[in-house]
Amino acid sequence: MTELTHVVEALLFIASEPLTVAELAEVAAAPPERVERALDALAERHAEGRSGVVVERVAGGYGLRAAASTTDVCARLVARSPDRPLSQAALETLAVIAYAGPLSRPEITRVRGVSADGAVAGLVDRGLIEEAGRGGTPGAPVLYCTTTVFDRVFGLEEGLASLPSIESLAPDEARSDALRERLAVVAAERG
Amino acid sequence: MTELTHVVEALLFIASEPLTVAELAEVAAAPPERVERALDALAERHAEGRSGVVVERVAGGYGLRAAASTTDVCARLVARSPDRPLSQAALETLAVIAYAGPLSRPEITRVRGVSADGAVAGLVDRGLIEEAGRGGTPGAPVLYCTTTVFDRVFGLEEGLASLPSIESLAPDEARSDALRERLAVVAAERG
Amino acid sequence: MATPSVFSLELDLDLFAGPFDLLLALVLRDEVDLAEVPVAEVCVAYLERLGATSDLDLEAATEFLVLVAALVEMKSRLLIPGAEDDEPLDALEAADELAARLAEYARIRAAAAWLGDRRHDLGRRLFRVGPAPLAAPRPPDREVMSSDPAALAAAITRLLRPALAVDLSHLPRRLVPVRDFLARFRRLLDERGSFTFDDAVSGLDRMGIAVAFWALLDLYRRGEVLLAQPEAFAAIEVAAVTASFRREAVA
Repeated sequence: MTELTHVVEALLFIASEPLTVAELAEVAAAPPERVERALDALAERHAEGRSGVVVERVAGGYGLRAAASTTDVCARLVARSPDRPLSQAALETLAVIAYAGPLSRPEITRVRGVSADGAVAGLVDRGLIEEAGRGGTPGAPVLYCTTTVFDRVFGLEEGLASLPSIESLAPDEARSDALRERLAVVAAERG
Repeated sequence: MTELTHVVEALLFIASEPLTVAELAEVAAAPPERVERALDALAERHAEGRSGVVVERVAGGYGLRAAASTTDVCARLVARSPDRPLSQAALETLAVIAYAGPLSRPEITRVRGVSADGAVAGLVDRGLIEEAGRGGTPGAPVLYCTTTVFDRVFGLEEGLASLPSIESLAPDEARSDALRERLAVVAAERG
Repeated sequence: MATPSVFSLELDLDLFAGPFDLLLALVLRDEVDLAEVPVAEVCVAYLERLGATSDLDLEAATEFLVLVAALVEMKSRLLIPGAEDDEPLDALEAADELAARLAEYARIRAAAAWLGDRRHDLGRRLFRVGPAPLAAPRPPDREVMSSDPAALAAAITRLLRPALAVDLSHLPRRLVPVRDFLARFRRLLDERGSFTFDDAVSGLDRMGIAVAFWALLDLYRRGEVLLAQPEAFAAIEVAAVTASFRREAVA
């Protein structure tokens, strides 16, 4: 294992999004060919049957994921203790995704004003939100949407269509205008 | 590497927070002793100098983090949150919340003598503190407590229990008692 | 360089040389007489340090203001024994509370220092806060606890609420410009040649009188008035300096 292999491993581990060879090369300040060799060595080390975490090549680049052999146990982790109440940060993040999703983490952060990374991770842990493909913006960030578990937890018989309408929530005209404006900004950024 | 070691590795990888031996044992449906052996094997595999990702004991559980040798490069990846040093005000606010939390902003202000609002907002932004419900005092102010991120940033193996005792930090307790007596005498004289 | 903390402010006064927090401790232990502490010099020393820094940390600056204000208040109580007080303070209680709060704050500062050192010693520890880069396996079907969708509604309306403006209503705005009094006194002098200060400020509140007195001192500094007070607490007589005398003074 070269030093660069360790660096690439750490980068893939730290990132919440898959990384391209070009991104890895830029951040690690190394030639792309060396990064590719490091990825090969890493894929060797993190292969199915040899490790609990494997390197996977996806459209957006390279990322780490849990090995196939651990799927059932990982699912149990997600299913564990759903009874802890949701924090305010989690509830707000969930509301933004439910009303305006699918959204990427940077978009959620823009709406909330503070980083949503921790809240998103916690909601994924609980199975309330999940990946919904990738956005069209540069870097193709992962988009998140609510899950069927979410529908069941909140008793939404018709799914998101059963959410209380925003207008009924904010009878104050200024407020519902503000929401539309804010969501329009988000939508424009995405579009 | 046993199958259980792979499972534990995958669990630590996908979880967004450190996991305790008890949690790992429950989810993996394995006896705690075997989980501990798996953690040992994993720590061996993911040790500084041997891997880009290392096992750390933190917040009463176990988690994975980037190896020390890779932090400079990894910091470039997460450059949007540069490692600005914490200001004195931020450190003091953090100390108040860590030792006496959950606390509301007015309570923190009372201890420090100056407004804590700016410091609190900055610490929430950095993910070092979070909201922890509301207090029972009039106005039901939002209470703040430290997060697992706090435990990890400050390397607290057992979470807040790993903080040095407040008594050990103030060796001049006797002096402050003497000070109090002296002040009382002066006050009595001035009447 | 960040805004200096008042506690680490190094002072070099006739009375005392050392850090501000030591001075504070000595004052509280009665080892230094507060009446002798030149608070103005402490302020100047702090302002000089502030002038040498690039960015202003409002919180550190506020800390300084609060401490100096407390010092001034203590000193004024000392200098004017028995002066009438809006809220008479039980001196014993006040001393006790001050000592308790200083001790509590000292412990917090020690804890903050420990955290700062710890972070420095550990170096930067990086871990993932967001979700894993590739989807975790889907959860199996399971029983779930039910939640109220109204909580989601409340959460999104919270996000729509404009940020709270900082409430300053508890800080009374009492702007009494010095220049108003300068103009008023000059007019009086033009009309009458002299007046007594007490007459000129009768009916004003404390703040007004203080600013008026400042204006008076300013006129004196500029050489525009002569001041006379036969004895302590007697009326202050203000007289215009004649034009010819003023020209001489300026020349």
